[in-house]
Amino acid sequence: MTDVTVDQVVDHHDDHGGGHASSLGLSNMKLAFWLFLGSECLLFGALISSYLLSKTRFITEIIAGNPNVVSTMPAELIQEFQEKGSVEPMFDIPFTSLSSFVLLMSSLSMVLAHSAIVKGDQRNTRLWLGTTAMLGSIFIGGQIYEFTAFYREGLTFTNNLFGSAFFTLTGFHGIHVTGGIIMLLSLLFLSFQGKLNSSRAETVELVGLYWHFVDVVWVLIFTIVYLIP
Amino acid sequence: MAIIEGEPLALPSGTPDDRPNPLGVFARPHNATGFKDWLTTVDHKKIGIMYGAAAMFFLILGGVSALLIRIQLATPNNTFLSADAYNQVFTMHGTIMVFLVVMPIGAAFANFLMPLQVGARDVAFPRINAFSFWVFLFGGLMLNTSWFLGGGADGGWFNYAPNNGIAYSPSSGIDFWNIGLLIAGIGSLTGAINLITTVLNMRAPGMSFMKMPVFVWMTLVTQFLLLFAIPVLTVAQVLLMLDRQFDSNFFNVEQGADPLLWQHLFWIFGHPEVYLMILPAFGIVSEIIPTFSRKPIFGYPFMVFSGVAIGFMGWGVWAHHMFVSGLGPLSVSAFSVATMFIAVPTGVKILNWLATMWGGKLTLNTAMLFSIGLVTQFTIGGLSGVSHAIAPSDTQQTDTYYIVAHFHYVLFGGALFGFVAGMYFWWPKAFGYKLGEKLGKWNFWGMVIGFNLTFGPMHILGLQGMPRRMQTYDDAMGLNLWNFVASVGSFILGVATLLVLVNAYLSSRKWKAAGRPDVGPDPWDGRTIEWSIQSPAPNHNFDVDPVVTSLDDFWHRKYAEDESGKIRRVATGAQLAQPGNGEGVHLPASSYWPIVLAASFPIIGYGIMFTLWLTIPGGLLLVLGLYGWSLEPADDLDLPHDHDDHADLAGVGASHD
Amino acid sequence: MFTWGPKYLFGVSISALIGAVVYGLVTGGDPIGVVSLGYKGGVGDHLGYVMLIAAFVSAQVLCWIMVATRDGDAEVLAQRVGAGAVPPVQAPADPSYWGVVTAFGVAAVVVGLALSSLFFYLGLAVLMVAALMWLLLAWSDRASGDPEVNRVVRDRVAGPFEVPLLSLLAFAVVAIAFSRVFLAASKTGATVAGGIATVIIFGGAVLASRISLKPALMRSVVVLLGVVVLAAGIVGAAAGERDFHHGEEHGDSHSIDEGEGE
Amino acid sequence: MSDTAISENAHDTAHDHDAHDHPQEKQYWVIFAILAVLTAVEVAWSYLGLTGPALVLPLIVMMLAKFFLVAGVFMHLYFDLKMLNGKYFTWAFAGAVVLAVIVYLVVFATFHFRFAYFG
Amino acid sequence: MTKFARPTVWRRRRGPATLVQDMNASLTAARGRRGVPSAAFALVALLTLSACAEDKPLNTFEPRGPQAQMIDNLMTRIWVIMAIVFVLVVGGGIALAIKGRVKAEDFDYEDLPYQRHGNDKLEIGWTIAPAVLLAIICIPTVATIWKLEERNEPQELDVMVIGRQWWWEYRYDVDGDGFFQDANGDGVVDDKDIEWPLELALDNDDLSIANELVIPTGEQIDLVITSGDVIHSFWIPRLNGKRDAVPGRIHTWSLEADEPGKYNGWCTEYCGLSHARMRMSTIALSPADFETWYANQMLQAELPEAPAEGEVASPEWAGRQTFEQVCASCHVVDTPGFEYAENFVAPLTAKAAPNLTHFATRSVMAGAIFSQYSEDPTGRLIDADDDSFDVSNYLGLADEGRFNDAQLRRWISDAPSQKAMAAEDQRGMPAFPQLTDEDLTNLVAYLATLD
Ligand code: HEA
Ligand code: HEA
Ligand code: HEC
Ligand code: CUA
Ligand SMILES: [Cu+2]
Repeated sequence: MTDVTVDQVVDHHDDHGGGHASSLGLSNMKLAFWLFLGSECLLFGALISSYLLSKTRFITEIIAGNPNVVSTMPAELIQEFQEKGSVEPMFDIPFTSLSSFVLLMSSLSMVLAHSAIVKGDQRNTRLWLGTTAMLGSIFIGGQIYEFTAFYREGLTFTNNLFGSAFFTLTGFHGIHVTGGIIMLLSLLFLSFQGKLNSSRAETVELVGLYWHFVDVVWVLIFTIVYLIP
Repeated sequence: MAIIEGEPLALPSGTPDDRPNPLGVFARPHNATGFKDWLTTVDHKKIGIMYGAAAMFFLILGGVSALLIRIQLATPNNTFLSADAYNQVFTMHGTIMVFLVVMPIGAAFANFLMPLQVGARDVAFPRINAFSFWVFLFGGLMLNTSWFLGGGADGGWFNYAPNNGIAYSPSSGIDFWNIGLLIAGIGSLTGAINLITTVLNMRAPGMSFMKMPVFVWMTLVTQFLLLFAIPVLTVAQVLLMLDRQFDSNFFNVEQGADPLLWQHLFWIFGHPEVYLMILPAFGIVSEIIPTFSRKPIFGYPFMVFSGVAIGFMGWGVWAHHMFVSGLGPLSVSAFSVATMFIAVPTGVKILNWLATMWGGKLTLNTAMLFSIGLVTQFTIGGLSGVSHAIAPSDTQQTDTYYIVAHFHYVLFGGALFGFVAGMYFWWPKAFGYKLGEKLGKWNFWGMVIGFNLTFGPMHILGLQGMPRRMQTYDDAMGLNLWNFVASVGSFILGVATLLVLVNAYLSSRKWKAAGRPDVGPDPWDGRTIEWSIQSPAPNHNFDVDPVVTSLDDFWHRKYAEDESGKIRRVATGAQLAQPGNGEGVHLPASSYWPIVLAASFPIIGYGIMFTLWLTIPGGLLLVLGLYGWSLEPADDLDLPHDHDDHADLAGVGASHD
Repeated sequence: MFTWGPKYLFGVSISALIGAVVYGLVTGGDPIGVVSLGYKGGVGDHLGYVMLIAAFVSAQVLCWIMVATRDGDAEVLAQRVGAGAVPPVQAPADPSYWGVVTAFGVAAVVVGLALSSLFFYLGLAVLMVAALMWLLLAWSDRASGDPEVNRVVRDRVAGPFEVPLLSLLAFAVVAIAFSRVFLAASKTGATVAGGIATVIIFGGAVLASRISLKPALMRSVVVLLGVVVLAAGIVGAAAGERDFHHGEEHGDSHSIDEGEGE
Repeated sequence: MSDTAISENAHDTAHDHDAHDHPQEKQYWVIFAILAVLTAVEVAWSYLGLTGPALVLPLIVMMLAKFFLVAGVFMHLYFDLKMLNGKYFTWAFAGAVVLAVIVYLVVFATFHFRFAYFG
Repeated sequence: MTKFARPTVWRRRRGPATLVQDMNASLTAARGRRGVPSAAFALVALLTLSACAEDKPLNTFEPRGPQAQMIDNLMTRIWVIMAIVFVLVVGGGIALAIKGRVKAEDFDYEDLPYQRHGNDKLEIGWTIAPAVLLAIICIPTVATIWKLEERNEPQELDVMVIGRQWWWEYRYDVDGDGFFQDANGDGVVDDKDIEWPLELALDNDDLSIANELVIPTGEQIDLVITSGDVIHSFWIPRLNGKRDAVPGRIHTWSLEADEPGKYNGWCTEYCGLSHARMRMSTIALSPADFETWYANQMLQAELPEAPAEGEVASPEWAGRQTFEQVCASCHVVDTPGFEYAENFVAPLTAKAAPNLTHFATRSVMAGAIFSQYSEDPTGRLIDADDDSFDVSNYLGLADEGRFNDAQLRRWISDAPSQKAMAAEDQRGMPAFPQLTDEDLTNLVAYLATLD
C-alpha cells in the first residue's frame, strides 16, 4: 500500500493531461494481491500434498509394525491407529468442527466489514473488523489448545512423519491466520485514529481477500486432514 | 511475502489522502549519480542492468567451476580435484548457472525491456522491484559464501533426498544451498508479481493483448511460471530446512518417509523452471529475427499461443526426470507421452522463425547470428530432449552425459545464445553505443565452435555409457578421446564467452574516446516502441505516453503503403522519436529501504544455520526495513515539485555506461 | 546532517556498551560471553549487564531514528509543512506516565530476581519499552511548540511499531486466554466453551449492528467482554491443564512428560 | 490477420466497479447459511461410519462447493472475473484450475501405484 | 538409412574394421546422392557409429539381452526421425541464412521484402505434422514401457539388489520364500513385508554377495531393488536400462543375458562422495556353471587350520585372528562354529559392509573399481571388457598366484586413500594404521582362502 505505485506517479502526471489508466480496470495493488494469493495456493497445495503423503506412509508403517515408527508414540495411540487404519483417533472432531465454523463465520463478518466501509459506515466497520479479529483469535486459541493437547498425548513435531507433517501444515496455516488477525487489528486501530475512511475501502477489501483465502485453505484442511483421515 | 504485502496496510503513511507528507520523516535519498544511486535506485532500467551485471559476475563463477570440471575430466584417473571438491564444484556450477545466471539474465531483460515495450514509465511497484533484485543478489552471494564457510553444497543441483539429509551431508553446504535459494526465491516471487501486474495493467493506451510484442508475452508467461513454481520449491526447501535444522522427519526414511516426495516437489518446480529459462530467450529472438529479416514475425498468434501452450504443458511433464525412479509403467507412459507433445508448440516456434527468415533480406550482424545460433542449436537440444522423452530410451540415457549434452544445448545453445543476442541488440538502448561488430563476429564464431566442441562430444560420451557427476573415469572405458575434446572445447568456449565482456569494455572505450557520439534512437530500424525514445533510454522513458495502434507499432509509423500498394519508408526512426524531454514527468524517488530489508534475510539465514542468536539482529533489521519502508514519504520532498526541474533527471540515464 | 541529538545518543549508547562489557568482565563474565551477548560463556552479573545492554540498544534505536528524521528539527519540519514560522517551544502539555511504568518495570525486575525468572523478563521487557517510549516522547515534545504537531510527530515515528505490536499483543492475550480456558476444561467442555464464546461474540456483533447503542455503552460492553475473556483466561491458567491421556474414556493414563518428546 | 483474435480496448474496461456489480449484504448471509449447512452435513457425514469413496467423494464435493462459494462470492471472484474481459480471464482461470486438479491427481496416482503393480 | 538398423545378428560384437567400412560406405553413398543434407545425415551416422568403434564396456549401442535389444530397436527408429528433423531444421536454418543475407550497407529501405504476416494453412500444417509423427512414436514407446515391466512368476530366482554407499549388495532368495532375509514370512515381497531398515541378519538362509551379480544365461532374472542409505541407480547398459535403488521403496527390474560374459555397469544416481567409484558388474554364466557357482556360494567358508601345540601359526590362521578382532565388527565371513551377535548390524550408516565369505571368488572389489586379478600394480580395472572374462575365477578355482595382493594390502591398511570415503561419518571403510606389515600379509593370506 505504501509503495509508491506508478499509479501515484501517474496521478501526478494526470494533472498535466494524458497518462495511463490501469489497463484492466483493477488497481495494481489488487491485481498484485490476487497474484500473491495464486502463488499461495501452490504453497498450500504442496504442503497439503506433503502432508497426505507423509500421513499415508506413517499409517502404512504403523500397520506394518515398523518398530522405528511404532516406538515414537504411546502404545495405546498406536494401537488405536492400527485398529482404525487411520490417524483419526488423534482428532477431536467436534472441537475442530467448531473451529472451522468460527472461521467461516469470520468470513461473513469480514465481508460485512467491507460492505460497511464501502457505505462509509465507520461504526459497523469497526464492529465487524473487531468481530472478525476476535473470531480469528478464538480459532488460534483453539489451535494452541489442540497443539498442546496433541503434545501432551504424545505427538510432537519431531517424533514421526505424522507429527512433522501435521504441525507443519496446520502451523503454516496458523501463522497465516495470525498475520491476518494482526492486519485486522491494525486496521481497527487505524480506524480509531480516524485514518480509515471509505477512500481506503480497498485496503479493507485486500485484507478481506487475504482473510477469505486463509478461510478457504482451512476449508480444505478441515476436510482433507480431519474428516478424511 | 505476507509481511511485505500485509504489513504496510496497517501503517499510516503513504496513502494518497495524506500525501504529500507534511513531516517528511525518513526522507528519500536523492542522489542522481554515483554508487549510492545504484544502491537506492528504483528505476527499472538500472535494476535491469544490475541484474545483468550480477548475472555476468555469477557467470564467471559458474564458468570457472565449469572449467574446473573440464580440467578434472580431461584425462582419466585425474587427481586435479578430489571427489569431495568435484562434487561441490559441479553442484555449485549447476546451481549458479541456473539460479544465478540464466534466471537473473531473464529478469534483467524483463526489467529493462518489458516496461519500455509496453510503454510504461516504470514497473507497478518500483520499490518492490529494487527489493526483488537485492534479495536475489544477497541470496546468491550468501549461497556463494559457502565456499569459504565449510564448503559448497555437494548434493547435485537437484539435491535429492535423502542424500541431502544431515546424515549424508553433514557439512553446511546444503544449508547454504537451501537457505540461499529460499532467499533468492523471495526475490523471484515478488518480481513475478510485480512484472505480471505491470504487463497486465500498465500497457500503453491501445496496446491490447494481441498487440503486445512477443517478448512481452514471453515475459508474462515466464513470470506466471515463476509465480506458481517458486512456492513449490519453497515448500520443498522449507521441509528440508525443518529436517536439517529442526529434526523433523519429512525425508527420514527410517520413519517411513518416501524420498520421492522431494523429487516430485523439486521437479514440479524444476520443469517449469527450465521453460522459464528458455522462454525469455525465445522472446528475444522473436524480436531480433523479424527486425533483421525486415519482415514481420511469421504467424504472430501462433507464436503467442505456442508460448502460452508451452507454459501450460510445462506443468504436466515433470516426472520425465523420474522415469527410472520407479513410478510404475502407467505414470511413466503418461508422462512420456505428455513430454513428447511439448515438441509440438516448440516446433511451431522454431519453424515460424525459419519462416520469418524465409524470403527476408537478412542482415547477418552479431545479434542476428546469435539468434540463428539459438534456433539451430536449440533444435539439437530439443531433439535429444525428445529422444529421452521416450521413456525406454531414457532408461539408457538418464544420468549420463547424453543428458548433460541435452541441457547444455538448450540452456547454453538456447537460452544463453538468445541472451547474448539480446545484449548485442539492446545494448545501444541501455548504454548509448553499439557493441563492436568485428569482435562480435569473433565472439559468435568462437562460441559456436567452442560450444559444439564442448557439448557435441558429450552426446557420444553419454551413449558410450559415461554417467554424469563422475569425478573420474578409467582408462579402459574408452572415454578418453571425447572427454579430452570436450575439455579443449570448453576453454575455447570460455575465452569466447569472455569476449562479450571484452567487447563491452572496448566498445565503451572507443565510444568515449570518440566523444560519445549519439547512436540515435533507432539504430536497427526497430519495430517496437522502445526504439521510439532516445538512446540510452532517458530516465523517464517516454516523454508522453505512446499510443499504440498496431503490432510493431513503431515500424508501422515508419513505413506505409504508397498509392501503388508498395511499402515505402515515410520517416526514419530518428525523425519520429521522442526528443527525451522529461518536463512535467514525475518519477518515483529512490529509496534506501529495499536494500536494507533485503540485507536482513541473509543474516536471518546465517542465524538459522549457525546460531539462532543471529536471527535477532536479522529480525531487527527486517523490522527496521519494514518500518523505514512504511514511513518513507511517497516522494522525495527535496526534489522541488516545479515541473521544469526534471530536466536534470533525464540526463541521468546517459551518465552511466 | 548529524545534529546534537543522535550524536549525544550515540555517545550514550557506546558508553553503555563499554560499561556493559566492563561490568560483565568485572563481575566474573567470560570475555567471549561478554562480547557475544552470552551466546558462548557467561556474562557475569546478569541484571546489571542486561540493563546496560538494554540501554545500549534503546539508545542506538533512538539515535538512528533521529538521524533519519533529522532530529525532528523544527525548522526543517516547518519548512516542509510550509508554515512560515516555528512556534516557540513549550513545556509538554500532558504529564508523562512513563515514569510510573518504568518504576513498575524496575519493581518487576527486582521481584523477579527474588521470585521467578518470568517476572524478571517481563520487567525487563517493560523497562525496555518504557525507556524507548519515554525517550521518544521527550524527544517529540521539543519538536515544535505545537503539542498537536508534536503528537503527530510522535505518532508517525511510533505508529508503525505501535500499531502492529499492540495488535499482536491484543491478539496474543485473547488467543492465549481462550487456549487456557480450553485446556482447563474437559474435552467436551472445550467445545462447549468455544461455542458459547462464539455465540456471544458473533451474536453480540449482529445485535450491535442492528440496534444503535450509545457509543459509551458500546465501549463499556467491549471493555467488559475483554475483561471477561482475560479473567477467564487467568482462571483457566490458574486451574491448570486437564489431565491429558488419550481418549478420555479409558481410565489408564498415558501422559508423556514434557521433556520426553523433544 | 493477427490482431483480431482477442481484442480488447485497454481504456474502456477501466471503470468504477465497487458500487454496482457486487452482491449485497443479504446475499452474504445466504451464502453463509449455505456454508454452515454444508459444514454441518460434512461433519455429520464423517460420523456415518462410511469408508472408501462413499466417505470421501461427497466430502470432497462439499469441500469444493464451500471453496468456490467463498472464493466466488466473499472474494468477489465471480464478479471481478466478469468485470475483466470476461471470456479470456475466465478461461485462463478455469484452465489453470483444471490443470491444477489433474496435476494433483497424477501425483497421487503416482504414489499409490506402487502398491498396485507389485507382486 | 539401413545403416541405422541394428545388425540382425547382434550377439556378436562387430569388429572395428567392418564399422569403418560401413561408415565410409555410408559417407560416400550419402555424398553422392543428396548433397548437404545427406552429408549432415552421414555425420550423425558417423558420430553414432563411432560410438561402437572401440571397446566401450558401457556402450548403450551393444545390446546383449532381450530387454536391451528391445530398447535399442525402439531407439533406432527414433534416431532416424531425429536425424531427419535435424537435417531439415538445422540445414534449413543455415541455408536460409546464407541465401537471404544482404549486407547491411546494401540494404535498401525502399525495397523491403514481401511483408508476409503468416500463413494459417502452413502453420496449422506444421503444428499437426509433428503431432502426428509423435503420436506414431507413442505407440511403440508405450508398448516398450509395459514390456520392460513384465516379470516372471514369483517362484523363479529372485535377486535383491541393495545399493549401499558405495558398493552393491546382492541377496539371493535361496529358499524361495519371497524374502531375502529370514524364513519366517510368507507370500510375495511387498512393501509391507520388507523390514526396514534392511539389516544383515545372520540367521540368514539366503545368500549375500557384493559388487558382482552372478546370473545364469538365457533366463530372465527378476531383481528387487532397494537401498540401504541414499538413492543409487542400478545399470548394466548392455543388458537393460537403469532403475533407481530408493531407500524405503522396492522397485523391480529384470536382466537377461544371452551369452556368458561380464557386463559392466556404473551407479548412475548421484549418491554422495564416492559416486564415481561405485560401479558394478554382472557375470553371466552358462546354466551349468551357474549351478556350480551357486553350490559353492552356499557353502560356509572353511576355517584355517589351527596351529598345533608349539607350532608356528600359519599366516591364514593368524589373519583369521586379526580379522575377528578388527574386521568382524563390520564384515561377515560365514564360518562353521563361529557365533555372531544376534541381529548383527555393522556400525555404518549403510548398516552393512560387504559379506566376505566367498571373497576370493569375485574378480572385483570395492564397488568394482579394483580387480582382484589385475596385473596392473594399481589394481585398476584395466580389463573391464569381456575379454578378461575367465569363468574359473567364479567357480572357486582361481589360481591363487594371480591374486593382486599389493592392491589388497593397500586397501586394508588405508582404504580411504584408495577410494574417497567418509569413514569418520560411518560411511565407508576406515583406515587401520595400527595394522603391521605382518598383519596385512596374514589378512591377505586369509582372504585368499575365501573361495
Ligand atoms: C532451457 C531449458 C530446457 C528446455 C527448453 C528443455 C526442453 C526439453 N527437454 Fe529438457 N532438460 C533441461 C532443460 C531443458 N529442457 C535440463 C536442465 C535437464 C536436466 C536436469 C538435470 O537432470 O540436471 C533436462 C532434462 C530433460 C529430461 C530428463 C532426462 C533425464 O534426466 O533422464 C527430459 C526427458 O524427457 C527432457 C526432455 C525435454 C523435452 C522433450 C524438451 C522439449 O521442450 C524440446 C522441444 C523442442 C524440439 C523437439 C525441437 C524443435 C522442434 C521441431 C523442429 C519440431 C519437430 C520435432 C519433432 C517432431 C520431434 N529434458
Ligand atoms: C545455463 C546453464 C549452464 C551453463 C551456461 C553451463 C556452462 C558450462 N557447463 Fe554446465 N551444467 C549446468 C548448467 C550450465 N552449464 C547444469 C544445470 C549442470 C548439472 C549440475 C548437476 O549435475 O548438478 C551442469 C553440469 C555440467 C557438467 C557435468 C558435470 C558432471 O555431471 O559431473 C559439465 C561437464 O563438462 C559442464 C560443463 C560446462 C561447461 C564447460 C560450460 C561452459 O559453457 C562455461 C563457459 C563459460 C565460461 C568459461 C565463463 C566465462 C569465462 C571465464 C570465467 C574466464 C575464465 C576462462 C578462461 C581463462 C578460459 N556442466
Ligand atoms: C567400519 C566398518 C569396516 C571395518 C572395521 C572394516 N571394513 Fe572392510 N569394508 C567396509 C566397507 C563399508 C566396505 C565397502 C567399501 C566400498 O567399496 O565402498 C569394505 C570393503 C572391504 C573389502 C572389499 C570387499 C568387496 O567385495 O568389495 C575388503 C576386502 C575389506 N573391506 C576388508 C576388510 C578388512 C581385512 C578389514 C579389517 C582389517 C576390514 N575390511 C574392516 C567396512 C569396514
Ligand atoms: Cu551409488 Cu551413485
Ligand atoms: Cu524437464
